[in-house]
Amino acid sequence: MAETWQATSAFAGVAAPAHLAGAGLTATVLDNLGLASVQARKGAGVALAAKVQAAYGLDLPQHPQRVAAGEVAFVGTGPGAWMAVSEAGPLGWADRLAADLSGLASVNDQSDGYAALRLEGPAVLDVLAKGVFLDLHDSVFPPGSAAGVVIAHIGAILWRREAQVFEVLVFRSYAASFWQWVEESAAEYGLAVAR
Amino acid sequence: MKYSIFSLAANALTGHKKWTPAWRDAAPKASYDAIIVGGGGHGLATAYYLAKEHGLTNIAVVEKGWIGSGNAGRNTTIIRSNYMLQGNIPFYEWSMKLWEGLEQDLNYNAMVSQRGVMNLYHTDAQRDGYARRGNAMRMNGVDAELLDKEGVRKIAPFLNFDDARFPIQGGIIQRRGGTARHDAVVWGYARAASDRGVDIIQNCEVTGFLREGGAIVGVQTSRGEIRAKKVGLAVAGNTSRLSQMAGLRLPIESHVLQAFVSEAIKPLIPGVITFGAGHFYISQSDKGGLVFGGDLDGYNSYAQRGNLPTVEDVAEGGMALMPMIGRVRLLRHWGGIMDMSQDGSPIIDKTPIDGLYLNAGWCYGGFKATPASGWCFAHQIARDEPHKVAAAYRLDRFATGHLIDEKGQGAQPNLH
Amino acid sequence: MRIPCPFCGERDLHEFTPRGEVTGARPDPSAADAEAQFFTYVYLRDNPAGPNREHWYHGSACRRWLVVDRDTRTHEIIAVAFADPSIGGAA
Amino acid sequence: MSRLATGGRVDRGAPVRFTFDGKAYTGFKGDTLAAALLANDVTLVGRSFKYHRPRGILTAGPEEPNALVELRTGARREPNTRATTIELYDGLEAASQNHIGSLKFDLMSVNSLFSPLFVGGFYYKTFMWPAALWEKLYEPVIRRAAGLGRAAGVPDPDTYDKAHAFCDVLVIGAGPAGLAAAKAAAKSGARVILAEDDFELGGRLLSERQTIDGAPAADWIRATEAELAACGVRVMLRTQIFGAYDGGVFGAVERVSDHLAAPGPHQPRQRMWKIVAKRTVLCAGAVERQLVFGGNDTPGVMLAGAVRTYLNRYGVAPGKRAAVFTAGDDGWKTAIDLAAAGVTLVAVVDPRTDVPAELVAAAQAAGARVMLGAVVSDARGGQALKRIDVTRADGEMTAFAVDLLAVSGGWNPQVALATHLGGKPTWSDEIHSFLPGKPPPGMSVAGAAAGAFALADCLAYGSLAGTEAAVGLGFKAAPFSTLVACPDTWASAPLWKVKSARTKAFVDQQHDVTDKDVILAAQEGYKSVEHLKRYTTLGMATDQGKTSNLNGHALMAEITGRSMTETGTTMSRPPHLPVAMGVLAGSHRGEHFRPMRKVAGHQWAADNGAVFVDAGQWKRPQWFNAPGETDWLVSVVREVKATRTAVGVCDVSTLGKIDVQGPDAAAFLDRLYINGFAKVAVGKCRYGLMLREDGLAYDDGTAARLAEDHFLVSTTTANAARVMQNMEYARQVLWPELDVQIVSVTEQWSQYAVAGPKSRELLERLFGGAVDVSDAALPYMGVTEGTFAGSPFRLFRLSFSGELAYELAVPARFGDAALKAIMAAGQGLGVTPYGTEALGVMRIEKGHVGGAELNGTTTATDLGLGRMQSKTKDYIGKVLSARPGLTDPERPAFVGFKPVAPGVRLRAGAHFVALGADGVAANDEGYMTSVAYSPTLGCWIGLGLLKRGPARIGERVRAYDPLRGEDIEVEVCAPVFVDPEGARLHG
Repeated sequence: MAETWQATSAFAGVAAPAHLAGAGLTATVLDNLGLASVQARKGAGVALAAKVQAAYGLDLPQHPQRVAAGEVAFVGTGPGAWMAVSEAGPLGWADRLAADLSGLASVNDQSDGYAALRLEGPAVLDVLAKGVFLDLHDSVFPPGSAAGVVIAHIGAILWRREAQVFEVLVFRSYAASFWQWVEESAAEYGLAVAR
Repeated sequence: MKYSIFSLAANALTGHKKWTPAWRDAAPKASYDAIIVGGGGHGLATAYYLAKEHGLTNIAVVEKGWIGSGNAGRNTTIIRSNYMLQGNIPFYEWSMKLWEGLEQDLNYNAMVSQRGVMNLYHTDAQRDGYARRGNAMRMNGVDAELLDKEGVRKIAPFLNFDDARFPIQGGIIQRRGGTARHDAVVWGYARAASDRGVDIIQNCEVTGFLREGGAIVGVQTSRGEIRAKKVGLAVAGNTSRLSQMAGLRLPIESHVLQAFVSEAIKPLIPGVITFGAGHFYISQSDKGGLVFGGDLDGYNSYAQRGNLPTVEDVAEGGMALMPMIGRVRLLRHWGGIMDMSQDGSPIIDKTPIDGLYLNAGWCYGGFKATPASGWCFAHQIARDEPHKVAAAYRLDRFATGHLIDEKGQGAQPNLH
Repeated sequence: MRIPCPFCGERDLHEFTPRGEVTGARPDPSAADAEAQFFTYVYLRDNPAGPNREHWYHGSACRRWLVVDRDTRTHEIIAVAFADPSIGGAA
Repeated sequence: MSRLATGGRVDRGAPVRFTFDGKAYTGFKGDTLAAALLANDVTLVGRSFKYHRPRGILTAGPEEPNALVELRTGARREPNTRATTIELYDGLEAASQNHIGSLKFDLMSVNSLFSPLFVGGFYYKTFMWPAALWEKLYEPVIRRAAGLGRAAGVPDPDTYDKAHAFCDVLVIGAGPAGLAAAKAAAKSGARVILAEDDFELGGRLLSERQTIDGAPAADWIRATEAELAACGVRVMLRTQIFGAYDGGVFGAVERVSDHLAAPGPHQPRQRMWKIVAKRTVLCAGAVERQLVFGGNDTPGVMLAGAVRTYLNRYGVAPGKRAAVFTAGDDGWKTAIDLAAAGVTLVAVVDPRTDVPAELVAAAQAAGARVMLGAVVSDARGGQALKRIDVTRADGEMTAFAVDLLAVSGGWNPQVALATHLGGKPTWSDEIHSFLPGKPPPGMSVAGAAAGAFALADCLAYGSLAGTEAAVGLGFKAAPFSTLVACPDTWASAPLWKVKSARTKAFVDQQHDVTDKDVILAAQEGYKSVEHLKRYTTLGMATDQGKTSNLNGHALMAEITGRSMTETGTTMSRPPHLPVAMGVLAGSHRGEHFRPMRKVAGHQWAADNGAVFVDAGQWKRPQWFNAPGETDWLVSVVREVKATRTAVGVCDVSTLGKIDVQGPDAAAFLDRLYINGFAKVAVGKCRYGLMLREDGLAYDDGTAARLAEDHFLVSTTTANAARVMQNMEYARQVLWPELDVQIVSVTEQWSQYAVAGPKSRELLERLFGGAVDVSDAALPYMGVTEGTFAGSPFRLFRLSFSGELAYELAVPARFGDAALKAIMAAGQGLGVTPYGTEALGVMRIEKGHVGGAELNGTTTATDLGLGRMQSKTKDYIGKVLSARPGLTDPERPAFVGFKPVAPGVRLRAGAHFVALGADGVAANDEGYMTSVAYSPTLGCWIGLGLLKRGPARIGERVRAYDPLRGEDIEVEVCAPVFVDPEGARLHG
């Protein structure tokens, strides 16, 4: 019987941890997010919302928003479409959703499909402004907001957790190119990297 | 008055007071044998060849603005015949032949400059595609050479051979290709047509068609009714607006293609170069400006301007291909309205409506086609039969499936 | 150009993929004149200089196909709706 | 030295060293290059485009037509840079351009001897005979003579950046109107961006000796700057708004480092901004008109407003003995300022007779001779102004010795940004210039840009426009107090050309377009302003006619007897001022032109000798160099042989994977593929082909049924995104009634093909019995799912190679580990990694269609897949695929080819010609789409499309390739070269 396979980070060999005092931007690699796409079945929207409320204790967002309860969050990515995020990790996350939402939604594990980063710090808005063609002003994109965007020709899902804390997902294969953009854009403010 | 170094010198002595108008600014007569709608290169060339090749001189060209105000005056001036499909090659090669003798024929210097047109390839698949194309050209007696990387480097050592995202593997070049001064082509045809008796009527917009028993017998214009036995449309970009007045729906969409020119600088780029891994092609005008362009904006438009995403895409292509232009400044960018057909190829045909003839669907290949387009449209109008090199440009080919699709993109005009 | 996506809100042109004029419903393939109908549906266009009804794909965000009413002379966006009539609720 | 003892805004405590044409000079911080040159008495700075006439400095701003220099050296050389906007920095190097020999003795100035020949459009009339000489002689000479500066010719060493900004109100221009507008809007609560091209706020105020509320304007600028900061206005200096685009999008360039010798660490040279504004207030000011008289291009002739700028902003006197030639009140200000600066004021010349008495008095008090109803007919001196000839209405001529002539023909509002979206400017008989007309939605225009030149009006209308913009967005207007500005008068008379001129009078100085050229254009019928522009090149220079268009158009109107409204003006286009190509591209150049996509197994492949190839944005192993291998073909042959005889492993993760779920999933796929999927059993896969609605094939792949309501569709790498888009179209637009959901899972899974007679053995070793991979448990085209080594997996029994083969998919985080495990399990079995080349060879050996055959112009029948087309169901493309043109039996169809002489190489792109027929188009019977050297057959083989191909098996034709000088006899054969009966797949 073979031993368990070792998981490899999407940012392996790319984002080496580097501590920098007073960095304008701190990037944290999120290797252990459970991600699953959830798409409502025809006409099942209401029942699905009720089921999500019951199973996860949160109001399923009908807009591009991130609604969280404990370790679980649902991010609205389109009408009747969400990215369900679990900070408990990918293991069994999509299966649990599929079971809970059976008949109400189509579920797919995407934990490996995306590379995830948390970007935070005093310069986070200046750095994001270099790539995101979106008004991130507090009055327009307050914490809890989410959006599908294009950053440096790379599609991304972006949400704001706190005033200076954002999280972003890009397709896994783009991790190196996306990281190159982060480094380049943050250089003038100073970049710290965490895992 | 004939143009030559001698007449120029003679006039210099008399302070250039003797030069006469290049063309007569005619007022509309009540009727003509044929009316060409559209005073662009194609329309004026059609009138010129109707007069010269078919002896029809009771001809009018009606133009809603000033001649050359459409795509003839806002393109990137490239001439070439490096096509792949049999429906196209003989036509564009005939056009190239006409370009090669045009200035002497028109007695007007259109600055036809055969400095070569080179298309780069970056993958084996692109190379094979160009090999197929080049062989098709050669089998039609058209010049084409396949170049390897070093061959390209010899011609354009300044291209990015060092850190390219999509390295240059080689290219295909048509050395007889090049550029011509677009406005001069319009003025040259206008002058030559006018000399043969053609009425060139500017500021005369067609507002409708005169019908008799279903047939079209003339046009209504902002300057009154003008009758004609035959009416030919050569209004690429606005074809649908006109055809709609005749109750005709066409396999055409109007799209904006942007063009760009830099400040004038000393000679930097030899011929025409086309990037194979991005949307960018470039040449340098005799005045010194880098003239370049890229892809369509992608949305339907009748506004002669585009938006930033395409501007940035073109700039990225340019910088990726030739990083030496980083400090060269863009002087001006504008848009032209392309008659995008459903298979990317043009239409030269009579329409189902008696008396109405159509020259349309030039996509962004119209300028290079100007002489042959005029030649073949004149033939179609005068003889009521297609000219052999334009035989494939039938309007019914979309219904029958005899498509001429160089790019293989199918029925989505903005992908051609 | 800025297009107000009914789900994402106003977004820049580069996020969208235009497909061109809406040419009506896909014809009935079993109709006697199906080929003629499909020819019209696939190839012919009004191509108006003025308000035009078009299909746009918001591929880099919500992945929804939109019906956009847009003036082809001014590029003014007149109205935007989801192409899928069964989508309700959201924005 | 012409530096005044006092005055100006330059920092006299901070000297700055620079060189011009190699000679060292010193200026001050706050100088422009032009100011510093004038301070050093350098007045000859360039040569004109056509006649190579000596040229000086005409203006003090970005509209400068003459003082263009090559700034910096080497890779950073910037041609055609306006000395009037270059901020002086220590070590700056500039050189004059467009001359052969020195600037003073330019050999090309012989051109002016031929100027009688070189009239507008002369080249259209000659150089036609003999035709061959054009490229060989005429054109090269013309090209060398044309152009201005020299580009660096090597890659730009600097970096560029991009950023986005959003605001309620964008104010363009920080002169009095712009400052007032920004303040009013911000105080009303709007988010405001104030963009200014200059390196200081204030606009014209910096050039004038004006007062606001009784104090110097500079005080008000400082106070306002503080107020703007206090209410959070984003002030962007050195930022040019270059274009207005649809939807309130503006393009801007911030010159981050152009005022430095080189950019600092992590700093770009320039940054492009895309600014989205709900409202815009355009306060771009106005540009002064030059006057058209003889020798008006002589160095020493300068716009009157520019003279004031050099005096008041830079503390520089551009001359010692000056005269003023003005057609409006504003020019008189220059006379007064010159005198105040201690410059000898010789004369003030004004064609008008009714000039405000106080102006006349002031000039006379300054010791000037005032000549009303008179004009300067000629300025003389060649390389430096020495004399002006003044002609009175009665014809009497008086000469004055001067070294500076300040000229003013009135001011033109800068309306360009208001017209970029097609709004036509409208003519004003009051200011003899064009006004904005109908600006783009959401834009208002204030101050001089709107024709309100008086300072008081700029302040008042600026505040008003700023308030209105905010109120229009629902903010509550904040009260603003009316400011008291010093009075100024603006009356002017139109003077398009001085008729008594004896020498060349220039309309467009940079392009050497004279009044006579305009007359000639009209005479030859080029009467439209667009024809005028294109025939004479009026307004086509780097200044886009900012100081010349109006004079030229007005002259044409005069000549043709049309009104200015009838005559119109040429369309102004973005960019408002020239913009470096580099900044428009930002960082997307070189290897960062486009992002790169890497599979999870990328590093392993790199470590094992992979040579990568670009597949769209993906990097894929093309082949693996075994130790000692140098010839790619050797590597590929080894990989193919190993796979056909033992077992090979190929990373196929890049193929598109689309998950299709829902009760109608099967019905949905039935409408997408030409063949049926409803009857595919759970746990089975089926190959399918998709057509476009026009009936032509565009993608193929397999669909695996994982459950009744769950399929996994695979697409080609190239078409993955497009298929996804089309499937969404089908789902949302064509058949919204279907209950089906789709999502891309391409990136979730790493997938490896394990192919070859020993593939099953390898997998048995890998799984160690944990998974049954026997033919019974997992037959050909079967699929199974499970968990192994702590990872979920999907195992498919698919074969592209034609061998017994599997595809193992695992979540991407385990991709690297799984690949290593597969290779480890294969030890001793001769396991060999193979790349896209070997993959391609084997697909050609098996006669599978690939991208070269699925080229968008082939039908299912052309590809030999006609049998798959279902008769019983509808699918996309079914109806139109029946069109005669697509069912013509003469169409080239898919077959294989073998060279008759063994060992001969085949090439894709060769065309087929019957034996003995000429290699001409008429005999063209199709073309070779794909070729490969087949290690299995030991010869080159090919696939292609040949007229009636399938009916010609066994026939011989020529693969004709004139491009590469080859003409090879080939035998037409079935496209499947290896194991036609497919025995190897099973077993």
